[in-house]
Amino acid sequence: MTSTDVTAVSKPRAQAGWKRLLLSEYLVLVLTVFYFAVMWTIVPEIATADTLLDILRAMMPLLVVAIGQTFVLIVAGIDLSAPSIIAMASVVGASVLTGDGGYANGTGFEIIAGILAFIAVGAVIGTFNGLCTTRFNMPSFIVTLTTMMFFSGAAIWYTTVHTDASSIGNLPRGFIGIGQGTFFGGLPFSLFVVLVVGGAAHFILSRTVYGRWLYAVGLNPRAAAVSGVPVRRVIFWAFVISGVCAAIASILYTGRLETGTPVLGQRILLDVIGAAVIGGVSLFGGKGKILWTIFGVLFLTVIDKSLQLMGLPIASVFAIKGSIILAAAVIDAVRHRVLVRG
Amino acid sequence: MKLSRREFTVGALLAAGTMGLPIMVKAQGTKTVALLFDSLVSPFWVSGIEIMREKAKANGWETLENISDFDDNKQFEQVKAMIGRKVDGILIIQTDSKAVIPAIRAANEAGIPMVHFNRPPAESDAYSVAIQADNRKIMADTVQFLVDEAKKMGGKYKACLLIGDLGDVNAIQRRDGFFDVVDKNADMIEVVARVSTEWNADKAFAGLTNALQANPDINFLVTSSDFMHPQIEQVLQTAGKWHKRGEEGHVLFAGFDGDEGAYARLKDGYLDACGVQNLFLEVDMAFQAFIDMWAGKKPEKLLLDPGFVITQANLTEKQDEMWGYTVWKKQNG
Amino acid sequence: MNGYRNRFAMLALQNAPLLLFAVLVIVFGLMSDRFLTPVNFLNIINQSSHIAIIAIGMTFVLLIAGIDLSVGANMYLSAAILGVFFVGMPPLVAFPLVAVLGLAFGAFNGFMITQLRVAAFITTLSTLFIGRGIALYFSGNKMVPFSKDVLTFGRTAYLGIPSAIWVFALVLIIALIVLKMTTFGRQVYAVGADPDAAAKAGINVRRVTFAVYCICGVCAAVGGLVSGSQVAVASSTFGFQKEFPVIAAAVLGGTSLFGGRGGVLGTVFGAVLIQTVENGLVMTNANPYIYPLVISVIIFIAVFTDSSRTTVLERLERRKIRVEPD
Amino acid sequence: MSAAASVSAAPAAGAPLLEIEGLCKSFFGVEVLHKVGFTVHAGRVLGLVGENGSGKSTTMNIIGGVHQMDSGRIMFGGADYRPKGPRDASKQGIAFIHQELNLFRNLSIAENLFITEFPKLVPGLPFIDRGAARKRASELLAAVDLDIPPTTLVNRLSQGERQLVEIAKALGAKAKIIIFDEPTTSLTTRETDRLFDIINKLRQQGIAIIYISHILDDIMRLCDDIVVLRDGNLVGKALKADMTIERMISLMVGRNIDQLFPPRDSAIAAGPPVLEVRNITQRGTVKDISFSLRAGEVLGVSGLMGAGRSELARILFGIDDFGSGEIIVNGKALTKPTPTVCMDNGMAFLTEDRRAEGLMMEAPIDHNIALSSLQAYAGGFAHKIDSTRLNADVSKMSASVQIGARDIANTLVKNLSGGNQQKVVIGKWLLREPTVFILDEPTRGIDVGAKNEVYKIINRLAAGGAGILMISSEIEELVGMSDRIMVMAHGEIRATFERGAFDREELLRAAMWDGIRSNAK
Repeated sequence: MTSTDVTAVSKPRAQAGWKRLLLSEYLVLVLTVFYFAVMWTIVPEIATADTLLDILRAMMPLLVVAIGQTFVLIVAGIDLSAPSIIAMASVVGASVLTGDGGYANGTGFEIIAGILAFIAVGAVIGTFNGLCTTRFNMPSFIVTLTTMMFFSGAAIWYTTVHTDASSIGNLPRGFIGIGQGTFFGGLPFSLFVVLVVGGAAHFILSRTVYGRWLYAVGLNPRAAAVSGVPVRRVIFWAFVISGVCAAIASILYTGRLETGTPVLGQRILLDVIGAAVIGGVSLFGGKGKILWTIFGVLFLTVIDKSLQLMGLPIASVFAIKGSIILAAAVIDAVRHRVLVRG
Repeated sequence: MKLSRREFTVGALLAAGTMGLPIMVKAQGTKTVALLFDSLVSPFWVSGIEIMREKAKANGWETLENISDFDDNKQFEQVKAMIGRKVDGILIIQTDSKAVIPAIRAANEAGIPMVHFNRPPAESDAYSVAIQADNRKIMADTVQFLVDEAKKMGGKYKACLLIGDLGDVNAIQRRDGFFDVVDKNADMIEVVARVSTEWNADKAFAGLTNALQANPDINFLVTSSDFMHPQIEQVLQTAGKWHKRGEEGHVLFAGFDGDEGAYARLKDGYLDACGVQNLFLEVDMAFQAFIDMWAGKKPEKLLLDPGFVITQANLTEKQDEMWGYTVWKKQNG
Repeated sequence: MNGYRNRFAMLALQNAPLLLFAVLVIVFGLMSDRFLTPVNFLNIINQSSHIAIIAIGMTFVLLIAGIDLSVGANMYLSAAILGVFFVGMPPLVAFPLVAVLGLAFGAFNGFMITQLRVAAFITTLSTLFIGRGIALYFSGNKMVPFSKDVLTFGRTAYLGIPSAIWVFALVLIIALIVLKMTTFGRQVYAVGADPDAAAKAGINVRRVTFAVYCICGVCAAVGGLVSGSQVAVASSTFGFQKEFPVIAAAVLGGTSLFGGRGGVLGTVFGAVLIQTVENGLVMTNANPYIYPLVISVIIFIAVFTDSSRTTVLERLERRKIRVEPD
Repeated sequence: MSAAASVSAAPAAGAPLLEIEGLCKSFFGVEVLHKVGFTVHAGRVLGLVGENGSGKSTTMNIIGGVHQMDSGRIMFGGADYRPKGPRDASKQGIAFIHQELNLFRNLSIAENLFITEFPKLVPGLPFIDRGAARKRASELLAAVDLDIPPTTLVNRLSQGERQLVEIAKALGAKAKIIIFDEPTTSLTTRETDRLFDIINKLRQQGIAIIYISHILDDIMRLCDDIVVLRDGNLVGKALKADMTIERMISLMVGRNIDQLFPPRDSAIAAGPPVLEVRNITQRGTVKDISFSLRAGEVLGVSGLMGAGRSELARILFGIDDFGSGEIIVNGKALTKPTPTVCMDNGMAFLTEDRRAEGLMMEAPIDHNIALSSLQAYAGGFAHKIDSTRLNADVSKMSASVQIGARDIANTLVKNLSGGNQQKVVIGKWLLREPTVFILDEPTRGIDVGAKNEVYKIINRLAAGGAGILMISSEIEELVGMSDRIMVMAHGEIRATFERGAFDREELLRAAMWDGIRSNAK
């Protein structure tokens, strides 16, 4: 970079409406709506109240994981271990909850104990990831890659220790309600959980000291350190938050499926990171908002749901999904160039 | 803002690709059945979905498809999407027997009949019909045949089992069927290798190669699925152990499923036995269950396909029931 | 005395990955008498060749701080096309054609990244889906069998060395020459260290970027060929999630995800290390449930020692202002 | 010839090598160059001066092919010259040595020299002839008097050595014109002398030099012709003989700066020192450092590059460890200092490299200013920020340090000039109201006007009762601003001078104490 001799460059003013749209942070939302409208003509069922509610329900757990991931991405890290946290928490939590000889079965506290077990798994794995990246200066990509491999294997191993079957069922009704229950006549209870998590995450990122520190560490860790930001602590907690978010998502998934299974969430990793990045969160740190992540997750969920409704062969599903993501990315890239050109 | 011509062209192409999705037209007055598979990794599933498509067409039904890629949650989403499309019946191959229960409940609530193909769900209060091959028994019978062969020849045997995905019930039932028999004959057969394949050809290849490296004297080989035959053949060939029955150094070899590759290897004398799932029967049973449920009947929750063991001895007599033979016949004129 | 101990520690640290490798070999060797044999050694290399070949391509991409998630899809697409369309062709004709297809796949990634400026992560994430979708379409979800010639190639040994290793060696030598001996190779390092500076220095950054994705594409296709000719068929999960072991091999070998640091020899070492562990576990008839646990622990230890080494070395090699007597 | 030519007072020998006429350039609709024109001659050094934002870099970027001109005309060697890119410019014989050096630290010297065109083993084939590369690299290094094996990684070179490698690279490309953009900002005095020797040698070889610098002394020392820019306009063009530093300054700022160094009326406070350092020693960097700093005092630290000044500052602020000694801040001994502990005790630290350690370039101004003070504006369980109070104070601070940007919440720091960026860093620290402020090269790479404003801020701060430790490589600056100057060399304090006893030569002599050994590797 040469030192620019331009003193102040403010955002270029957009003249045309479509241009303003292209440049706004709501672009992904607009693309989603546009896509939805197109799909409406192909599968009218997508616009029924049931399907819409379904989309909402399907979004929820993915969104919680993506919110956790957003924290890690902002500090320029990556958490590949989220799926294995979901799986591990699912079987450990279920082994505490289950009526088939669960550790807390019959104590009367099984639901509380179970939920604590879920969260504990997420917190422990997140802590491990955080410690390794901050104390031993290991790249987060590889740390979380190894924790992903380890706990994916460990989840299956744990299940075999606990039961002869491939999963742990017979979970208490009260727990299942978390994943399946509704409130206000039809809104999923998971929405409530997500509102709390998302609200808290948004608050942390935009209104608290820790939030500002996250961005500072992501933008320039050395400058942050000199400015008195406890860089290691900030990164450490980002991983813990990501771990706990994955564990909360695991509660929702496990509750929905009424089963603790060791293969839960194994395929969602690229969806999670993809959603955040499509929303606009940068893989290189310092850039991201909860709202953007929500848009990204919504975008991917709507695509998935529409493809499911169409019931096409898997080859077309893959090709279409990939093309749509690529098209969205191209539009985003063009937008960035417009921003630079002014 | 200027779009270069290149950007425009690419953008336009991508947009055209997105818009050009096949327009779905829902036929009036016919039945629509959803086929929800968790994967199409082995010929068993591929042939299964093809047979279903054909038979559904013959019945005048429409089909919709979804593949969940082993993701229980995604499959749940797919069931809900199918309910959203108001299909008349849902045929499902779930990954996990317990995690599918909410999906059954959802189908019950919507009044849509659900049939589980090849894998039954766990016990629950929800109602659905499952068609299943008797995995454990078929595998036990198959291995029993192999053991009997071994006894005839005498001597000690070193066995290797290729296990499927440890998260899959079928894999576990087949493994258990194997050990039901082998454990009873522990004096004669020593299991020296259990290769974890995760239903992955490439892992199977590497795992078996390593196992043969560690135990070059393996002479008793059972695979949990026939789709791994090509890898097994490749490994045994490389190790110089691929011989027909009756030839010096033949490895006792049994498979499971009954696909076209298994038929070919039986015919050529490399494979000793194969536990066959009767795919035609299973599809018929499944579709009959739909028809019954539409008619207001309530079939049994679990309908078993007894399957059978096909061996060198009964090959010509039984081959017409083996689905792999039909596929093989089609492929080889 | 102190200095001597320091020097010893330095030596140990600098060769930490090798030490780890040695320890593993000794442990497995003690546990199974078939592990430490020349045949098994060849076997390990043979089995790691396809991962190593793809990881060599990935190393080029990582060196410029890029990433390619689509290698697994590329592998599958190449293998599917080989099995479906190039049935009657002799391998000598079919293989180069497949490599060219891999190149085209990589070129598409490169085009999106350099010309349309889409982030590499997103580009290759979407081509992962698209590539797999196209391959599934060609294969009709079925297992794609390969021709007799391909299978024969896959199990033949030339001069006692399996064909896969020959291909692997060829790819490695070419990669080494390109990286170390050509202007392009040195420019890859320059672009990885600082793309802005590279542009100012007059390096055509876009062309270098485009080229590394092409190289990665070719390597993925060749890796697909090698693996395909060994395992005899391409099922619909062929190459699925291969991007992870491939990247792990490169990173284990000391290539940085942030560009500019690393090389193909290290990558090959990483790939062989992973395969050694898998092989050793089978040789010792370990419980299959613990495979992923052991492998991940060993990768972890390797990266852990590497990171501590870097930290310590940086401290020791910090520029001195004063020269103090010992 | 255009109107600008009438200002010319430079009769040059022979035909000009490079003729620039009516050069115009706008960014985002803002005109940054307006009809600039001058000539460059072979075998002469042209000095280009002007404040940041005056258009120097843009002019050079156009010549170097980084930017394209909007209108105007450049003749190079008698032909029309319109480079398509940096590569094209360098092919045609114009080398541009950027302020932030363009070397790849992970490659060797030889590789850096030939990164675009290695000597080939066989012509037409892409294989590098390493032997030939090494040999030619050695020759080029010899031409710039650098006696280091060409296989050395650039990582291991000092800043001055890297500069020489850049020049060698220009020579290797057979450059007819070499442009230097602020080449001496990170060089030691000795390295600067060496650079000037080399430049003189190049001049004798008939190479034309364009030399951009804020250090007007250097311009006077080195250049034959001088061109002054202001706000994108050419405001002065003269032979060195016809120019003085004072005239340059007044041309640059458009007004007379009577005093670059504003006078300070406040006095050093009596009472205990705000910072006391006792026998700080760290193996390999500093030895036995002791001094004290009083409220209201400006203590200058002089020395060559690599004398251990920045290292000392980093130790004092808790960034690097130290072996033994004591740091006492406001009467309190800091046993295990970290930046947070130091900040809590009233310290602040402006680092020498603002890009790497001072700023979040991609963040807006207000976020940068607030970064160090967030906790003071937060409370409660979640540490929620009181944004009303914070924004008010940040705006006030931004106005008080005179950052020239209208919208501090939406202007990214990377879009600011160097001077404004430095003010953002200063503002960040002032918001904490520090009692001990360590400034490491506070005016590096910023223009005269901004320097003057920084000095005023320093004076204001001292008047407010803060103790200031100012590290600088510009002796003039130290002499102009300090109450006391410590000279460091070889990781030790060699001498301390009181105001009134400042003597440029003495200061240099103390700094140069076995400087030869400390710089030789």
